Amino acid sequence: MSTPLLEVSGLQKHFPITAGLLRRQVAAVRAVDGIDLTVNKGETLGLVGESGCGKSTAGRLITRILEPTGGKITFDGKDITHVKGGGLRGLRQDIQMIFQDPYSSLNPRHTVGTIVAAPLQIQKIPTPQGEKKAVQELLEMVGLNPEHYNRYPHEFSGGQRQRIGIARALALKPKMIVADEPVSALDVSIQAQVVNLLDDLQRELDLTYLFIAHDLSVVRHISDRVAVMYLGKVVEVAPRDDLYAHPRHPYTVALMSAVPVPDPSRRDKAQRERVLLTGDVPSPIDPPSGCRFRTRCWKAQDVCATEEPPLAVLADGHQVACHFPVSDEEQHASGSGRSAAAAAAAKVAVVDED
Amino acid sequence: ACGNSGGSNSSNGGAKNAQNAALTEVLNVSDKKGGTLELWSSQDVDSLDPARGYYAFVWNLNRLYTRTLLSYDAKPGADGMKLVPDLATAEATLSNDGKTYTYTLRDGLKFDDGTPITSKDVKYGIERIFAQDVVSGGPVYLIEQLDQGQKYPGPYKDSDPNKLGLKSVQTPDDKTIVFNLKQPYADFPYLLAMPGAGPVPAARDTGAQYGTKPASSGPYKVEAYAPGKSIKWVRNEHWDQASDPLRKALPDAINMTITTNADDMDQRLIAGTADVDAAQTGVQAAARTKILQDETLKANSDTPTTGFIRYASMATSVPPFDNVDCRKAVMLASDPTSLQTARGGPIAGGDIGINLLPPNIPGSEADYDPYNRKQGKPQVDAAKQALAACGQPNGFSTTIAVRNNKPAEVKTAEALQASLKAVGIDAKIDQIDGAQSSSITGAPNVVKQKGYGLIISGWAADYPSGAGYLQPLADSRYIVQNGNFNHAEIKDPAIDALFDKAKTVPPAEAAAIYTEINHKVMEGAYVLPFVVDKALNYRNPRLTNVYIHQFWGMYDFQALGVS
Amino acid sequence: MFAYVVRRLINVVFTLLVITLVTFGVFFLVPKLTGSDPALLYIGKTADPVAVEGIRTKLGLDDPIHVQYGKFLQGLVMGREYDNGPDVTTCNAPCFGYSFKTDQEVWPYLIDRLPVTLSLALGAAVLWVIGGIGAGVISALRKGRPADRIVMTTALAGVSLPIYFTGLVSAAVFSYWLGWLPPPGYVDFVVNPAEWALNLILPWITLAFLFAATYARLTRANMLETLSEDYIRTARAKGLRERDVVSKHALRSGLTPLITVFGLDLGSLLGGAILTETTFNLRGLGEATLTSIRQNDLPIILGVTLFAAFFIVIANLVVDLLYAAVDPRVRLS
Amino acid sequence: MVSGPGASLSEESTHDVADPAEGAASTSGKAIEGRSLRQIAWRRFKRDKVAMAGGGFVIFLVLVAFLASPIVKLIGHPIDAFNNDLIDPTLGLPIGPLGGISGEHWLGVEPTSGRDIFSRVIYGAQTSIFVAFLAAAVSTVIGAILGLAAGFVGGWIDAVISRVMDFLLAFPQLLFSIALVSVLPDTFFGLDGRWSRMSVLIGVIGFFGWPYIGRIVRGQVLSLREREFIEASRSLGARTGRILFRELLPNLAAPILVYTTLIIPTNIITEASLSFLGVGIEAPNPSWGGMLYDAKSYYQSDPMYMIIPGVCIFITVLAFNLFGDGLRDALDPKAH
Amino acid sequence: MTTSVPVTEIGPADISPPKSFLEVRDLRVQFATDDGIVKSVDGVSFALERGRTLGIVGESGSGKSVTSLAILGLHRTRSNATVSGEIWLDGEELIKADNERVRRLRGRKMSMIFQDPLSAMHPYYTIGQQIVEAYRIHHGGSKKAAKQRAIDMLARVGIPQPARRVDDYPHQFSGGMRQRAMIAMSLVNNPELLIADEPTTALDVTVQAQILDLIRDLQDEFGSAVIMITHDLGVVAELADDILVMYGGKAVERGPAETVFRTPEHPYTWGLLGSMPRLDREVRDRLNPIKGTPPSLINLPSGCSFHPRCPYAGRNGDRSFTERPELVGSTHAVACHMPAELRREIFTQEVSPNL
Ligand SMILES: Nc1ncnc2c1ncn2[C@@H]1O[C@H](COP(=O)(O)OP(=O)(O)OP(=O)(O)O)[C@@H](O)[C@H]1O
Ligand SMILES: Nc1ncnc2c1ncn2[C@@H]1O[C@H](COP(=O)(O)OP(=O)(O)OP(=O)(O)O)[C@@H](O)[C@H]1O
Ligand SMILES: [Mg+2]
Ligand SMILES: [Mg+2]
Ligand code: NI
Repeated sequence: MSTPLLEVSGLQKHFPITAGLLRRQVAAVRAVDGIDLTVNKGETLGLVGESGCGKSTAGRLITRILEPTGGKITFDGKDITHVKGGGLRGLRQDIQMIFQDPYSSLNPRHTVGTIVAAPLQIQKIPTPQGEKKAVQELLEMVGLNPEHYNRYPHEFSGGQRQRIGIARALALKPKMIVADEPVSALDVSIQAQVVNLLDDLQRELDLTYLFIAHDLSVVRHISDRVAVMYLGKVVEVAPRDDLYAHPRHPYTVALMSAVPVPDPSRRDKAQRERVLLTGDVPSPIDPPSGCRFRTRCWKAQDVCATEEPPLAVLADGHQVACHFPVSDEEQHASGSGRSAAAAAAAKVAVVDED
Repeated sequence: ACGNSGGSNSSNGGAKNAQNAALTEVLNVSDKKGGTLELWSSQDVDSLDPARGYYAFVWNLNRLYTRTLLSYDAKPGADGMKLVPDLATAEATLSNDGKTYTYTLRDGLKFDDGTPITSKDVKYGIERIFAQDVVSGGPVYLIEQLDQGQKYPGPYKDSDPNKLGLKSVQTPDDKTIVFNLKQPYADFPYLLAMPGAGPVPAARDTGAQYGTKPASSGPYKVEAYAPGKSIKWVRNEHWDQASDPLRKALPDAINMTITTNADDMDQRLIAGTADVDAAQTGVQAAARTKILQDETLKANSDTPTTGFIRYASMATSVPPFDNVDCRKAVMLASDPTSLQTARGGPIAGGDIGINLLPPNIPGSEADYDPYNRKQGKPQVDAAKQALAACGQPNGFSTTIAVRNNKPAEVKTAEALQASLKAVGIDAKIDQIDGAQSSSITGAPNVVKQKGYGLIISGWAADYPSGAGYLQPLADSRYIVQNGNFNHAEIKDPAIDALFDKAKTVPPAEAAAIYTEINHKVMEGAYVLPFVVDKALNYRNPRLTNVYIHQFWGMYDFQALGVS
Repeated sequence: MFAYVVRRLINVVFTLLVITLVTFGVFFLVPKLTGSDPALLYIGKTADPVAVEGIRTKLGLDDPIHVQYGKFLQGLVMGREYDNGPDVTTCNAPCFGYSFKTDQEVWPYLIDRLPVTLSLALGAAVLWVIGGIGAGVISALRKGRPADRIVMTTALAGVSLPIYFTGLVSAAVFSYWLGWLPPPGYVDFVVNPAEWALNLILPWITLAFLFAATYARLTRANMLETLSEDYIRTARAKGLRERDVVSKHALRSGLTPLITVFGLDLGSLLGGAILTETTFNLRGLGEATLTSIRQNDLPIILGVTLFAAFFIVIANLVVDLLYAAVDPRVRLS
Repeated sequence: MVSGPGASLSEESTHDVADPAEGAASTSGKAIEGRSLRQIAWRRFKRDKVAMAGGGFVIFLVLVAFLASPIVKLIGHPIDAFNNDLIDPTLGLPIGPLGGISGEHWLGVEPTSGRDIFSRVIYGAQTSIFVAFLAAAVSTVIGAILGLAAGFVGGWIDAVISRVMDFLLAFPQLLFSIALVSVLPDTFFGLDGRWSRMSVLIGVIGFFGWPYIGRIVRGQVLSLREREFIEASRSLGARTGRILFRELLPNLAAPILVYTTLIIPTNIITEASLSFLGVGIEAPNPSWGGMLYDAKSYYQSDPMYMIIPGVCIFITVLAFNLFGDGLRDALDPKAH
Repeated sequence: MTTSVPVTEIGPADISPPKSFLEVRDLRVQFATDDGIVKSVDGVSFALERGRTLGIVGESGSGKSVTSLAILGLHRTRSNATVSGEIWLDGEELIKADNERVRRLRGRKMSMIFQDPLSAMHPYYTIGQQIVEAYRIHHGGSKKAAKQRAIDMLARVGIPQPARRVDDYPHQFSGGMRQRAMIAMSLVNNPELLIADEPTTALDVTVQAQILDLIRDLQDEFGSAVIMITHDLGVVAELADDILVMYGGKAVERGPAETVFRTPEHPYTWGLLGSMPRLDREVRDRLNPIKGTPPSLINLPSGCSFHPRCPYAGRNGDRSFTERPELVGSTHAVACHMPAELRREIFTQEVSPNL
């Protein structure tokens, strides 16, 4: 249906851990450890996962704020894995980023005008109508008063600040925007404003989003397709509705079921269907062998410890990295099936988490 | 001396007890033995090794444990300037050509370990001075007189089996010692009176460490020395009063406490818990005020001249001081009073300096004042005339070199600078490293290169003769590349000739010659005298046998007793 | 923890080496650059060339610089002998050098001076730690009230007063005008403990006042910060008595940073000792430093500097270990 | 004091000197008025009367320092003019009560020389202020550059610079300064006399002050570097230069200003200490520390001579401390 | 749906002794700051029975934490807060009670779980020491017994190998385990009232689910009354029997959970529900955000403080702008000027379809 704008394969980022005055490397944080992703033109790919699983790192690799350790990134047909200098500056125009924390992502010593004009200056974009005008247009576009040009970030609320960040990202008219948890620092009532704004901008400007979040409901709202990450790996990618209706990877199943339902009348049912995972995400410095999820998986078997499941396309179009994907029967045998899973989960609940 | 507050007794019985009484008389004469003499000092000794000490008060202290062939008589006033036999039985028998001195030792002389003192010990002691690489720091006059081309390396490198290889000194027997000079040298006995010429038993010589436990030939021996803290002398049991006509040896023990707090020491002196300041450099400003304002305290103080002249030399190698009129201009422009005040004023600092010879040197004159300094005011007009004569009517600029570790000298430099400014002479003060002055102001090429026109220093005689005092300062042949004291670089053949002449004539005639040299130096305006140094010292009233010994300008420590 | 200690120890040895190299370089090379002959510095009034030459061979000043440094290090560890033929001067390990000016080994000389400085520093440290921290804690607990204002005003005055001024003024007032205290001097503790203390009271107070002022300010800031921590709220929520909240929870973490500060202050403590000793005419290490500098007695200057640096490095090691013992979070990292 | 700012180091490093109004202002509706941070800080500072007084005095002192020679000319007592007539020659003390204070000599005269103390105090102020300011400038420049390098570049550069800073901070600075001042040559850059000595002092004091600024800058950079706006700038393609100078430096300006202000009083005391120990400004050039050293011999007989320079140091340092503290509170209210 | 009346209407003038286990009446907490008086809590009243859970929701800064701290009496020490109103716990009034009395209740009868367990635990003491301390303040007894109790509690909250982990420091625990330890600490004295202030906000969903489960189980076991503070409507829905919605320091809506979720009556509650994407609904095209930003607590808008953001303000003439609405109603109470019928009508016709 559509052309891929961004293709990522086998992408890796290992942060060395050094020690001593000589800075010898003693270990590495395998923050992103070989992920494959495709983002099509005009679509929104949601990227979810638990804290520390490497979402932000992946975003930074794609925007090339970080240099990948391995793998390949292709953007718009060009290999951008290791572009430098001019090529990288050109890429900046095409891929932009929106940051999580509206408080720390704006320089407190710069005015809104300076902040939004910065990309124009850095990239030396000609502004025929004048820089100020260009900036004010951008401000208007994100729903800010153009008169706020000379104000400082501290004079704005979180939601407004996030809009300033969005205006800055839009200044270069990028093809793609990587949004790293753009709403998670905002209050619920404000979140919606920003989500709507992103929606509108996508429609108007024909943008492509990589939308990183840990809030599954927001991701569902905004994404066309969703990728689920676990400990530096992508474990499942599927179109939104498919994924939410029929999660295949046990981790996705657990993740979905853990989301609290804002409906008191359904809570007993939700509880019954809940798959409770035990323990925490293992350390990315020393990830488990084979399938990384096996230490918390109720379906794990011996093979999981030895063999790493590849991200394979299933019959229904899901890409899943699992030896024993959750079948439709398990999914739909509501009650019995799920509670079996839940019971199994309860059994492993006493397993040592160390 | 007004506004004395009540409470203090008007005066005590002994009518003799007055300020400066000890200068001329022995106070509290007594023969009573016993007690402990408490000396205090804000300065440590440089070394207790008689060959290494050079501080005047250390020489004075040396008389407690080091006897020499001759020594200064134990009397106040001018009598003290005379040498009397000490280890020797009598003055030297002098050969006709005046080159051979023969001394015979007394009977019953013993070191503190009971071994007898022989002429060989005296010779060995003198030989040690030659080993400047091991026992440095003391005076080296004896080397000059006794080396005579032998290049004697000192006993440590001596190949003689008894380590007594110095040829110019002979010890025919244990009682006799013979010195053979190359030239007659009238002042030679003075050199033998320096502590370095005292006997040292070779068996107890520990080289550079000898000062920590020196052998004693006098009535006391060093029992303990804690550098920077204290020294304790106790009686030398083997000393025999009969062999020593000079010393009284009254106290049983003598302690010297070294403090860093000079004010504290002054307070202890006044309170009577300390007997005497061993360094004898005068009390601090605070105590000075107290003593001078209280008649009772004042009566227990003396202000002897220390034998030092404080002065500025004008380096003839640095223009415009090559011109005598420019030197005269400085002479006349300087403010005698502010220089005197900077040194501590008339009582604690000294009399205004008028010429170069201090009163304890034969040939000095109390009222030879060629530049009319005694009246105490700068003579600006005369100075301006001199400047004009020198061809610098608007003044000139020059540099004053002053040792940074002598606060009073720095003060005089400031005073000099201020008064010279009045006649247009712009003097910059350069504080040199006091510890290295011998290679700065003592190095003529450095002086010339740095342009040190005015060099401030002080000078006292190592022995009371014009040669000992004046020659290093004024004889052109004493100009050396390092350690020079002829800072003005006086190169007057007439003066040199006078020095030579003085050596060959009897002392009385020699004195007249030194007077003449003094006149020549003053006429040449080479040296600007600041003050004839004095020190305000306090004596504990409990002291007996107190008097100022004129040679040191200090109390005679060996004579003191306590009541 | 063991690995941590070992790592720190290796660090210390390394630091000490660097220190010796730097001090050695500064004191032996700089005089060379400025054109003065170190050998001359050893000689007294007479600059007899034979003597200078003797000293030069004795000190090995003719050797190339690295050989001199090597000998110096060797002396530190195993002792050394200064040898010029007839006269051998032994300097036992740890040989910090030999002062030919005063004719003594530097190490015993320093050790001899140490009690004064140690008495001064320890007494002052006790005073300021108790006084400063006490005042700071009170100030923090009474924030905004008169007690707080008084403490903070005094502290501000305290950090603005030079030691030697407070020293002189207090000496003038207490020992001269009022006569309550003896003029400052030093009496050995073993000789007479009472006089030892009486004599040192003014120097202690003077030196401590300055540090106490800083510590009071610091303690107050730390305590206020700690008191606003979440875990203090937790402690209260548990139902702890307020005094337990302060003594068990707030003090421990509020005062821990002061351990590091204390380590840092050892350096300035030595500076403070120099000033205090000068002001009160005490004959300690500080006075030794100053005298040796005035007399250009290189071996002693070098010795004092090294000694101080060693002391500080070791003390900082102790401080760090202490910190690690107090703060469990440090142990693992 | 020697340890002045050094001692409060850990205190400062525990705080994040950052945007003061963050978070707070966004909730207050009327904050949207377009006030820059500088204006906010100034308003806050204006309210702090004590700090304002300190600041006023600092400005006054700086003026005095600059105008020292015209002021002294106007008064008519040159600093090196001796007045024998005002000194009692036997005691060397000023004639008259309180160290010779009179209508002619406002602060009396020096013992021994009779020089006018007021003039010398004015010149002493010049010495103190120049040395303190310029040394602070030296420290700030070195400290800012090395701190920036350590914090921004990181890696072994950071490791080395940090070690050097730790080392210098723990080192007995006064001892080393004394030693250095005494081995360094007297003449510098062709300056002579007073100024050459001052430049030596500036160099040495400045050198030992940099780790203090360096540590603060490094800490700041480390915390700023983690802030997303740096990353944002990088994602826009900004070069290192722009990130350093346009993004980081404006954020460092406030702490640098504050801590530069706070090391000035320390420098004043250090200069005075060195002069007091006899290795600072050399006589006859006036300095407060040197006067106190002189006064040591007279503190019993002429206490005014001790009190005047001591009080000068005290008031000056206090004023700078008050000003600096106020500045910190204004620019960084979170610190207290 | 239960028909008991757990949340009673209490007016400020009500001085009758309480019927419920916990009753808060007209609670006001104000802070004096440099910029003015912050009215963090401005007349909040509610009641809670044993064994039941009250969920308090609201935006950041709406006064949720301040309310909970007021109940524990934690504004008493070293605070610039003034607290007024009445808090009745088990028949005992707490605001006027003396400090010592409140302290004794704190941690024993009522205890609290804080949001960020890392900063809420003392970094220098082991988990065990901290739990032991909490126990021994109120029970005394030997350290050994207390430690055994701590180990039991850790085991109870699902910490594996509790006997070993009891000697670990907080920083050695993972986020989820820390929160479990925190819970263990607050339950060690079997408190009758447990206040959990955003206990899961810092945690991942999977861990959040574990913790919520745990709290629910523990409540069943101990029968305590629980106040659950959160801004996540999903979490409230999971746990709460009753809900209190706060806005700008005031309670704007209060009622049984099902009622508040099914038929909310305050426009702010509508806004909250409307702006939140939900997994249990079809994907909406657009969310319905509340316009504007939360108010400053120093300068609260006049009248109904929600009026600047309320799309229905003005429907009653000037009242929204001038008059402060009271929380009216018994089981389901709402503070809104619009008549109840109108509210229900708007909800069913305009709001509900968009949820
Ligand atoms: N610069 C870095 N150096 C070392 N480790 C890093 C660095 N950046 C990230 N990491 C580590 O990499 C892992 C993944 O981090 P990342 O920030 O990508 O996670 P995330 O999924 O975005 O988490 P969150 O939801 O908390 O934002 C984490 O363990 C993190 O500690
Ligand atoms: N000690 C205090 N001094 C001044 N204002 C305070 C203080 N404590 C809280 N506040 C203010 O009271 C208001 C309510 O704070 P509270 O912590 O109760 O909010 P909250 O609803 O818990 O928010 P969040 O969801 O962010 O935790 C806030 O505006 C806060 O700034
Ligand atoms: Mg992230
Ligand atoms: Mg809260
Ligand atoms: Ni602070």
